[in-house]
Amino acid sequence: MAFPGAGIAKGMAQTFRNFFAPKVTRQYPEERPQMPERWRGRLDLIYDPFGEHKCEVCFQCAQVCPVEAIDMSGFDTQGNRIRYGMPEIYDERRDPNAYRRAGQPARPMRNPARWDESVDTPWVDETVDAFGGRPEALVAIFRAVEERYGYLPERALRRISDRMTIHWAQVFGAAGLGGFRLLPVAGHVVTVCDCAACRFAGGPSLLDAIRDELGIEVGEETADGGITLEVGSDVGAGASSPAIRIDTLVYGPLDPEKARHLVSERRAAAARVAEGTPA
Amino acid sequence: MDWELVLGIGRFLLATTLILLLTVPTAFVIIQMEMKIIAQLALRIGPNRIGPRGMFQSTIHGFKVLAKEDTVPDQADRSTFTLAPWMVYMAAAMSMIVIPFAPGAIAADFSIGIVYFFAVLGLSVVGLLVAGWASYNKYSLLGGLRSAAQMVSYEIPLTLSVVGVIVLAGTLSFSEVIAWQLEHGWLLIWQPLGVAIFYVASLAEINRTPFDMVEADSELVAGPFTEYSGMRFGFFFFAEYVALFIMSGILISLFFGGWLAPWPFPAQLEGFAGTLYGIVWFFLKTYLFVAVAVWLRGTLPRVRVDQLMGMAWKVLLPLALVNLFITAIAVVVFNL
Amino acid sequence: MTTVDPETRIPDPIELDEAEEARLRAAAGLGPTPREGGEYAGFESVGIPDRPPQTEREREVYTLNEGEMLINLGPQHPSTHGVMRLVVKVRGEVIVDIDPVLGYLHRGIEKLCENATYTTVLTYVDPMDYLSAMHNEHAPAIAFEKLYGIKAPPRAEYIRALVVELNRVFSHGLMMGFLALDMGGLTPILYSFINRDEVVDMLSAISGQRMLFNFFRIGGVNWDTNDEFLSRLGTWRSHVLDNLLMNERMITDNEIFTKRTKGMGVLTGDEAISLGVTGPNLRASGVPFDVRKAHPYSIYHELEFDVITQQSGDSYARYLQRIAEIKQSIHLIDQIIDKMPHGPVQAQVPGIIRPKPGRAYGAVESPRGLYSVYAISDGGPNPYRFRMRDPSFISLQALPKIMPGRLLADTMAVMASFDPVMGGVDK
Amino acid sequence: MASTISPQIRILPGGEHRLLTEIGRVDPGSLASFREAGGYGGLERAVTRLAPEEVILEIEGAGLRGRGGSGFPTAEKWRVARDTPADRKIIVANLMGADPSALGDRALAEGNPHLIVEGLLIAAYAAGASEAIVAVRRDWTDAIARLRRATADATDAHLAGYLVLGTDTSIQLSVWEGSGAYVAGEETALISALSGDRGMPLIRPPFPATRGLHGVPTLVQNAETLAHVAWILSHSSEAFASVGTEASRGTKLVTVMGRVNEPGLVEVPLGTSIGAIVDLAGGPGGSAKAAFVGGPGGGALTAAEFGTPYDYESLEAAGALIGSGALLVVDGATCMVDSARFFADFSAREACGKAVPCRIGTRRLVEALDRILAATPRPNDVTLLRELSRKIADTALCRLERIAPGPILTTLDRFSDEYRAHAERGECLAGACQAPGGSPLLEPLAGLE
Repeated sequence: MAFPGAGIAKGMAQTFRNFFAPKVTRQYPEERPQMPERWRGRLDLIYDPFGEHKCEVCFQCAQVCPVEAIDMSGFDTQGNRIRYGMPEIYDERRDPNAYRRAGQPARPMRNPARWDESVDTPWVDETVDAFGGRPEALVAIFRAVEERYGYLPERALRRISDRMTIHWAQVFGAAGLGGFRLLPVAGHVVTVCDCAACRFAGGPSLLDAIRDELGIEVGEETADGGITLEVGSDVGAGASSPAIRIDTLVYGPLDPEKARHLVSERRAAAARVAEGTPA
Repeated sequence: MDWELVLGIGRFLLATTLILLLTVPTAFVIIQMEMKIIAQLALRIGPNRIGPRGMFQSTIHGFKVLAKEDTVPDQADRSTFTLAPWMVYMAAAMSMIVIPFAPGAIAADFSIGIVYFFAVLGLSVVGLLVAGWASYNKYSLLGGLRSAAQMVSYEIPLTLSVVGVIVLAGTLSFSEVIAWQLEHGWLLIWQPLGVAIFYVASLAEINRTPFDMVEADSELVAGPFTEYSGMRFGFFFFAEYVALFIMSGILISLFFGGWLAPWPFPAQLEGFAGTLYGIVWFFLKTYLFVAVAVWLRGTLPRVRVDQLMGMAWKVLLPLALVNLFITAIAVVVFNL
Repeated sequence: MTTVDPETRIPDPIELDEAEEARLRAAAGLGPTPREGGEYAGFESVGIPDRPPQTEREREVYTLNEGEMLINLGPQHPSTHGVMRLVVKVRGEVIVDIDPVLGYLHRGIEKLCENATYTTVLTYVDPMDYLSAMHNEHAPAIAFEKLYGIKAPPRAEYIRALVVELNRVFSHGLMMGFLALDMGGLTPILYSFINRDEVVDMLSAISGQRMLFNFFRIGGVNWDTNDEFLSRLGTWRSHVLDNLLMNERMITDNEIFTKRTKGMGVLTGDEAISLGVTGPNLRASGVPFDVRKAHPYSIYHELEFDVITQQSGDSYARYLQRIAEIKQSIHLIDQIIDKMPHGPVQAQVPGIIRPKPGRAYGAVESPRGLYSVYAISDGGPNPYRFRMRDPSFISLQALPKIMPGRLLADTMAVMASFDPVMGGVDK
Repeated sequence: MASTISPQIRILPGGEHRLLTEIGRVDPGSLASFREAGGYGGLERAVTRLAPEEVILEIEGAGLRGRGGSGFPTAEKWRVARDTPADRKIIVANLMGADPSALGDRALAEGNPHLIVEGLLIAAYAAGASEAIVAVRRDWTDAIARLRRATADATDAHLAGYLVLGTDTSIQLSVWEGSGAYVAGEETALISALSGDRGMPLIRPPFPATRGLHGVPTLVQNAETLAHVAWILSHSSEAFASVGTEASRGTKLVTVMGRVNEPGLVEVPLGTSIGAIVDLAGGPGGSAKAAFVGGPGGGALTAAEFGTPYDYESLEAAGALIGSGALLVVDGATCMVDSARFFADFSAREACGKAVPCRIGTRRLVEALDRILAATPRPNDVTLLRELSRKIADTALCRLERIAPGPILTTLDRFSDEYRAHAERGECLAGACQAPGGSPLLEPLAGLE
């Protein structure tokens, strides 16, 4: 202590400075705090693969909650309305789900054919977890699934929605806009580039030639199942326009003759593989 | 009939009524200042919901206090319990009578104004002591005793520091002290040590942080006010802030030129204009010192009760005596 | 509806008027209702238990000599750090004796834990010492991992060390503010809370909760770090020392503050050891004991740090000790981030753990001292016995030892310098 | 080392190479190789020696404007982000490559990913952002892998992450993939895609600068802009401003394609005439008739207008825009009506569906153009094209929607004779379309001069 009162003066100077400093108060109802991504204060019910809440309204959670924070209401399997706490807090559970669990399918399943898709759900879970379940990673997860299955099986999407607790509609919407395949394709996929560069460098003539060579229209597959023809603007041909893409490889610049040759060769190779005679 | 006397009585009644009416808005303004300034010091925004920029927050507090239930502890001494707030409040309001707001705007310009002021101010200690005793609560009792010890002790250096002023100015009237300052410059220059002693002692006298032993919320809950609620508590509360206003007003009257402008031009206007001009300067300076007191409260912790008493007797009292001694010698030697 | 015979019905005391009470008491063979007489009657009766003293110590505290009185500080008092009651025997304002009375916040956490599965125990210990919830979870996690015989992956250990050090920073930071608040300083506590809010936002970014984090798991932690957490950590790191300085300027050199803390509440090293005081309070008395160094757990053996001590053992030393430890923790956080390996954050454990019968002990250095857990397993899914040692409880025992002879005004200031948290004391 | 980038990206010599100099010379997978070439010098200088405000002043002094198409002054954008009070801010590098035929961003990401990362870190430092995200189009797998590697290397070398270079700054760096949709390049759509939603634009306000990703103030910057930032900090703002026009300084990556002899990527100072850019690409193959400047939402300029300087103001005045940096040259054998239909169709197909004027309106534009091409127009079809285009632009939710009618409006103005020939006589002046011929209209088409 150098000079009596110096310490007090230091504190007084500090408060004086802070008098003019920006304030930290949050004006609550007007300024909402920004909740962390992992915020657990908001409960979110998990959905089952049918798009219904997985909750059975068994009240076990409400009964054991030490601070009685959980309320719920719903219908039991007999259709009786049951209630535990205030009904407006939790989404009321719909009775079809309860019926189905009771062994009486109350309504047909969505897309029953798709339900048979064999999807390695543990692998999907692992993939989701590998990205930390972060919403930013959705597209990366889609890409991994597409790489494995060639398209995005609905069952895998449901599983992703379930695992990440993102609503099904959200997952499906994101998948629909990303240029992902939602249906399986057969054989090799030949994509003719439709970007501006290719189009004005002769892309349409390539398409005509390939159509002619394969005898199919865009979106169809050849009779032997070897090749599917598509048009897309995401080939990224750039300076090698006009170009086509076969599976993941881009070929260009091409003229119609070369394209015809390329496609027929690939088709023959696919046929040889199908017959079991290696080239 | 002595019209002079009737007029005098009428003028006195009017002035005292005005003074009483002034106390409430004064308390409101200072409470608002306190809430807002302390908030700003602590990086908060402070009250901002009631009225524009939260201006009426303290007013609403006042009405809230009015509306609250007035409880009396079961075993309290009911009559003194009821009387105590009134005593404290009246002590504050009465001492306001001699505050010189502006030329011609003094409720009662006694020739012994300074003596009157210290005499009346000392009354509030009785109120606090009574409140502490009557509440039938140990915290209150301790608080009341602390207030008695503290205020009686600090009255001595407080008064002694003013004696220097009296010796220099040669008067006991506030308006004449100010007139002296108009002639010779602010007493701040003549009595620097006196100002320091007066300021410290006045903070202790009105129980402001860092000397708020009487309330000491972290030790004695609320001191003598612990058992009070409703408007009775309101009276204590208002009296505290009115006392802060009075002390700042007296400080500037004695040492900072009172209603005088800080630069000499225009030295003193005549008539109504002069009164208005004086009032403006008086309030500006007074509230500046009120703000400083609030700033201190926002920054400093509280001293301990024994350190507080030690400071009064071991530091301030000798200093005040030295100050008086030097002043007296100077007056004699330089024939001021 | 059953009818009650008005003669045999025992009325509630509140219904009794005085005459009837006298009649009933006479009928029961009791004397007249004891009424306090005299002016001081109330003062003596309040605070004395209405039963004969049980122990020698109780007799000593509750026997009043001439000029003494008892004051109840708490359980409802502005500055008792929760709901705590100190019965203070004073002569004037000078303290003669202190009897801390506990239990106003008792929630039976140990018993709750013994009825919970091992996994859910970690959720119940959070509200113990609510200012250091991460440490509360750390000790049982260590004990259960020993009991079950697994190890958390290295990255999990680093994350654990990171979050507990962050917790220590804000806990110590709050102590600075509370100490000033108990001396009447209004502002430092708000500066402390600015800092705490930032850390708590950060910890909620990693754990999802702001106060009772529930972040530790047996065999790891709940989540890996994410960018939100790390970015908040970085932002906070860039100005935490400035924030700290703001409070230091307000407090450290302030003459009023130093006068009230230097030489106050002196606890010598030997006294502290014999009382069992640990943590910063012990180190402030010059005893270099730090669980992180003495019995390294988690990854503390990989980090470089020294045990900080102060010499004087007074309130001021305890305050300086906290500031030094905040800076040390920040230094540790830098090291942890620097060395953090990649990998999983959770070992494989089943949902319900049934350890082999046995016993295990886990101790951590919490902001208040040695916080430890002792668990006994009988092979079932719940701990057979679950015992926690809370450091604040021990620290409070020093109060009756050091306060007599001091002033009432210093009780709170000295108590705040020990930084007790009643949630931990009362369990 | 020419094979370091995909063969589709051909970098042409000539022009003013700044961002492109190191491509092919540094190893995109190696931090050391980039640092040898002077990399991260700019970041080091910014973080250790300059205050954030000084960095912004330096960028302001350079006069850098956003290369993502809007041309908004970068320094001003940063300052807004910097002044927004928030305890957490995010900056996103936009590599979504909205226009699939533009190559600039992809060339940088594949050939010199560290340059983008460096610029991003500098921008994060200047704007006070503590999180930096690189959002890459999912098709660019090479770019994704290289950027992932680059960010991991940079973090390991303490160039990012906790306490950058030992200073008080911390910036968390991550790479995320975005869907390959055209609309995903729009900043609010990018933000909703990153938050796990369908990549659709959001209503503004709130602007991303105040409430973006996760509700946090978010700054979205184009990758090329960020590369320029890194260049400015490692060279100087004077050097940057030494080329270009008064209002548009520096260089720009332009993808020249279509009927040119050497299609590819060039870097030219802003203000270079379009003719000169075409000449850098080996000149037009045959006789150039027009050029579509600015990708799918750009405008058509006739060959006579090839003297127009390539900068923000001049192009806007001419009805075109810099847009994605694509420059498509067409020759006399290209029907302009058909071209306009192609671009309109692209916009219609890529519409995300959120805004009705975009989803339905662009579809109607295509239908009207189809009728004109089939020589069966309704009398008010041209008026419809103009009015609907204006309405789409007025009610647009995102920038991509606002510029979508550009090709139609410019071709309507500049090549009205081709429209007239198609509509009234069923004849293609360029001889490209299989025109139906015959059946002249009973009443003249309104709206064409």
